[in-house]
Amino acid sequence: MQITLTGIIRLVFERLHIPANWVAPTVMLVASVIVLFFILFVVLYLIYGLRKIMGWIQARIGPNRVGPYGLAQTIADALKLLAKEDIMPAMADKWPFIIAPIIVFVPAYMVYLVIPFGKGGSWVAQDLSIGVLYISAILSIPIIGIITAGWASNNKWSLLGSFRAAAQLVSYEVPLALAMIPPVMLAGSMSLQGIVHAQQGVWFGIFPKWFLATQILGFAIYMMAALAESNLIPFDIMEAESELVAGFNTEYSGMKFALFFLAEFAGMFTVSAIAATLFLGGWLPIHPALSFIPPVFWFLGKTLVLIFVLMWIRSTLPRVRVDQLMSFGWKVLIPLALLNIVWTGAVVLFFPR
Amino acid sequence: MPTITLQQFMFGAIALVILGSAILVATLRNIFHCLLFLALSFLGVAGVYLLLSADFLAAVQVLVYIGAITVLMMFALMMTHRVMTTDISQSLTQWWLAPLPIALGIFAVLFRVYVRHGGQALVDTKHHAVPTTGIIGQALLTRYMLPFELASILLLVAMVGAIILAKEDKSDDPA
Amino acid sequence: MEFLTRITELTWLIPLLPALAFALILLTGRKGPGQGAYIAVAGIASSFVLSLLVIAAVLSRALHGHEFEAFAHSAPWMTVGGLPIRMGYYVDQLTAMMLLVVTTVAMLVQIYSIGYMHGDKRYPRYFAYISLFSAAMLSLVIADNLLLFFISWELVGLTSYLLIGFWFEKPSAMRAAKKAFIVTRVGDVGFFMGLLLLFWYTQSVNLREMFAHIPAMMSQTIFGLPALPVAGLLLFAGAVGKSAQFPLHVWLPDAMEGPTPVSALIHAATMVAAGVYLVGRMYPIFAFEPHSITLTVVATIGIITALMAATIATVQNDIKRILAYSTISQLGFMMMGLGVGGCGYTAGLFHLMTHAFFKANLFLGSGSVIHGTGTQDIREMGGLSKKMPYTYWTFLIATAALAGLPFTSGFFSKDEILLEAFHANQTIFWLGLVAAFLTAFYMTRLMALAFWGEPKNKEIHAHESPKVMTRPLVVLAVLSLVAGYIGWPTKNIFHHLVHFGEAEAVPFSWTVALLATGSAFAGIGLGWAVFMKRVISPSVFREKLPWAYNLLANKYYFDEIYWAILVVPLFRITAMLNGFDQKIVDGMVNGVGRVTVLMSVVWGWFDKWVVDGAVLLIGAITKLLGRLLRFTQTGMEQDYVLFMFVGILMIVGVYLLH
Amino acid sequence: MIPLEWYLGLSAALFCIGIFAVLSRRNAIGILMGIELMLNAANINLVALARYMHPHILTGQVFAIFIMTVAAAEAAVGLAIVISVYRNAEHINIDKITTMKW
Repeated sequence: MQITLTGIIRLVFERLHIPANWVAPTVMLVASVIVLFFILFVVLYLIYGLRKIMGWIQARIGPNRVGPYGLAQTIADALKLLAKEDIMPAMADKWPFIIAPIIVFVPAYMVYLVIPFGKGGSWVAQDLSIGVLYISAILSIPIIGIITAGWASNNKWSLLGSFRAAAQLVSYEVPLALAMIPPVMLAGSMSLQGIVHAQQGVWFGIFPKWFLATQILGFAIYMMAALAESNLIPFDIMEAESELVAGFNTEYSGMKFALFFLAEFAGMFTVSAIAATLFLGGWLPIHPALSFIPPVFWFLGKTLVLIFVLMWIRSTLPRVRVDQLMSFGWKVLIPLALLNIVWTGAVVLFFPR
Repeated sequence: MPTITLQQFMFGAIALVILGSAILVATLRNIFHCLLFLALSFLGVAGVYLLLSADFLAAVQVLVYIGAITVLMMFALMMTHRVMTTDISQSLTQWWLAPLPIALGIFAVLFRVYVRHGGQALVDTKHHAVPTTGIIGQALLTRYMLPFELASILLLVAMVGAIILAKEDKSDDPA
Repeated sequence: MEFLTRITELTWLIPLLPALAFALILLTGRKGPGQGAYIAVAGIASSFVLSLLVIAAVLSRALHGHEFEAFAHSAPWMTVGGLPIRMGYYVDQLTAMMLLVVTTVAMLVQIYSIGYMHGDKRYPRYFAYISLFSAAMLSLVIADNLLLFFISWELVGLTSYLLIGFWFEKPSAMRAAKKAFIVTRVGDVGFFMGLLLLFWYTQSVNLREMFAHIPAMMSQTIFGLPALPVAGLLLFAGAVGKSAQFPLHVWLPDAMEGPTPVSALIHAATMVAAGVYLVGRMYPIFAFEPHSITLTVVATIGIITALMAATIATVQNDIKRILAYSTISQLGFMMMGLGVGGCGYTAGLFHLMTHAFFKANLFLGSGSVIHGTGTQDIREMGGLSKKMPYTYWTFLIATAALAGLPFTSGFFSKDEILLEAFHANQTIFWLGLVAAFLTAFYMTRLMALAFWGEPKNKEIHAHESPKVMTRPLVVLAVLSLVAGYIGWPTKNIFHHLVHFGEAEAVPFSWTVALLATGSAFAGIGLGWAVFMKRVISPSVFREKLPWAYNLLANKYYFDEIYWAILVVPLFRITAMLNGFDQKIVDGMVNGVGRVTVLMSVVWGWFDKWVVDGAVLLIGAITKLLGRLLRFTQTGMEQDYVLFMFVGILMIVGVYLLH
Repeated sequence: MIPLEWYLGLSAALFCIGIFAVLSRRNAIGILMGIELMLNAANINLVALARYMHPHILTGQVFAIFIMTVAAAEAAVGLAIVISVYRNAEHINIDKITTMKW
């Protein structure tokens, strides 16, 4: 019998004579806390990784002072942020200003609830049957937070940034969701675990049956939309330091700024993890012969490769203009995504599983 | 003493959130705050759907109402108010109290009808939640095919209409 | 053969083509080919070709000894009092002859007009009118019923009016047009009454059905008079008006105010012959018995007209007026021929045909002369024979034909008329002889003054007309010469074709022929003597018999008499009626008006205080209510929604309380 | 166990708050917000009744989806109208939009 979180909590509750129907919520709560700490850890080292990778790409060393190889650098930065004065702009709309970072961060964190880190129920906090839909729904919430932040700051750079953010995020949410549909169609399930299971097996003993095989176009669309959704550099026009003085988070400092930062890197990890799940077989090994490596390592490995790709793109490409961004989204990505759905429909129709 | 189950407790909490934020939506002066509370209210409604084990609908509720409609409203709000004015207090109508008895009266009527006719036997005995996505999909593409297609046409027409309405007339001639 | 029979089924196209040309010219105006002239010529030329084919069909039927049935076809037209009336065409030998005459002359005249009307400011309109005339005239010719005949007849009259007044800037042209229209209308009233009478008795307007009813009509009377002669005379009144017979001839000389080709086509060759054609077409109505009263009247009117016009023509100086009186005179001859009965029918219609050719020739020639000299007064002309050779020779031939010189077409036809008259009525014969003599005389006078001798007015530099005008003259001159040979006395083809009843041709009579030729030569001789050799001074007549000269020069004072006995009394009656109207009728009206005003004052008071009071009260109440209800119309959407919910609440509340 | 009346009562209350918002707001966007609240109330009713009466057919949920579709279309067109009005009148206070008023 496997030792699972649910089992442990049920055991504890039985000892403490707490009604059994409180178990499930508590499990969710504990899982959430675990996920939260996981995110904090991941983000800390993603930031470090980003700085290192950018350093290498730009032919410099990167952080190397705090701790061995600068590994503690981000922790130091975080501490610094927490210690900083929390400035409230003079004419700001107080409560929206405060809750905006929370609205942005909470959904980014909620997405982790459905991501399968490994095989079986214990490696996913809550394997929802509507997983993919849940992801798209949750990912649409941060926009409100960003707009609120820009609005409440009472600063024209912030407002412009939030305008751009609203336009960009709403626009790229559509191709993102459309690109997530073909794996659902192929797997016949919206559950992420179901989608991973559907990608088991190999063709001709070599090629993994990942959805990438038929979904190269979908994967490309997803990755581009994901770049925009997590506002990485070619599409980071809503922050655009050189134009808008950091956009919607111009007026933010201290802990609130840290939350935005956290959400951004959490988002980067999220979109990569989803891409790995939907297109690259999630925690499945690249070949059954390699299944001695635990699934969680496969998953994290694939995710990290994708994150590296994102960072690579981020540090090489220049920023695009607003109108280019919008027209690319509406006139290229969405039609292509629709075409991809039609193509996938044909695949499902003529090659049923 | 009637025991309150966890579900009932959650329903109470969610209802409180929905109604409280809805009342704030109706009465707050700052329209931007109204919008935030509207989003909260929508989120509450999604919670109600979850309680009713309509998980698909809950996700759609979040996606459509929060992700689309609220954002759209914020967008419109920003475009229809002078930038750099967080003070966008909105007065209510001249006789803003006049609708109050009307609303209360309609509530009374509805409540009376529901309480009388919402049968005692209609208690949720099917504790087992049914996965809804497949059933809804089946219904949409078989029995409700025509409304489904009509809805898609409606959306298309609404989209085209919204673009035309909101488009700025660049040329001098009115045509 | 089969083809020709088939062709007759297209007879209805003959009047339709010029009508189409008319419409096309109206639509295209000056932008049309040749400013519309080519359209008109094309229309009439295609009618001409079609007519030739139809005529060939008729001739081939008639000459091959078949029992000839006229080509006829009709379609439902309308219903009058339960009687269906059909419209269609009816083509027999008489129709064929008229088709030949009308289309030939009309085509030649239209070609001639291209030159004559050149530079006119209403050039397209002229061709439109003349196309309309051709259409109307052709439909008159082929009509198979009297109603269509009458309609075409009136249409012809209308185009005549339009063309006489074509240069309406000239007051004289305007007056002439009105005069022509009104005078012919007098006859048309008779025609129409005759038509109604025949329709009443025969219950049909179709010609053949009418004729079939004649025996039944013989016994009928109307107002104590026998119905058939009355109907015949009424129809003849129409013919008198249209063919300018005594006493309704006064319009024709004035009609010369129109363009000369119009005079040639309408007022010499075709339209005025329509009266003769009417009599010929309706001949069964006239000749219901061998010497009917109707025929006597026709003959009498004919000879009176012939003589009267011929005498007037001898003293006229306007070239076109001379020809106009000559036309009246010749029309009188035709009527006379028709009136003497028997083979006079054939003779009169034969003369119609030959006369159409040479009179059209004469008029076109006179047009050419006017075109070349710029004047219409023969006293200012002279010596034109050298300057206008084509015009001169063709004119000479036509004059010979008109005078009835042997072996010209006029000789054959006139001789035949005189021959019939000789056998029927000696008085008419001798009077006709006098008319023939006068005809030769005044034509010689015309030739002498206009073409022979020396130019009298040195300022006129005459020149020959363009070819487009002289070519038709040549064609008509040839026709004037040869057309008579189909009536060669001993083997009369024309008589074989056009005859009434079983009348046998009267054998050729040397007496009559010699007398006729003699009178013609006598007239020429006298004219030669007076106007060329001056053996007798031209003015001796004027000096010795001034009253007679004045009588003739003033056309027997017809216009003055009509003025005095018709127009002036009419004015008087009008003035009287006006006075009656002013004094008595207006007085009555005014009296009634005063009473009305008085009553309306009373009613006005009632209206103002009682009726208006009630209305205003209702209005005030409505206004008050409206003012109250206006508070609900705030124009604010939300208020309306509020009211809506209040209403819902009330309805549901009522429902719940029950 | 949650009785059906609770849902219906919640729905009725939400609906009436929506009516109040529609009737008392002057801002056009505020009115649209009220309408959305009313639509949500109707949706709660539909879903609850579907759950309690025919838990396997889900017609109520299908209808709720149609209502959401209509709501999305309505919001798009409504906000486009609001923007268009703002462009012409410089405000969206519906009490003052009186061009069409006699």
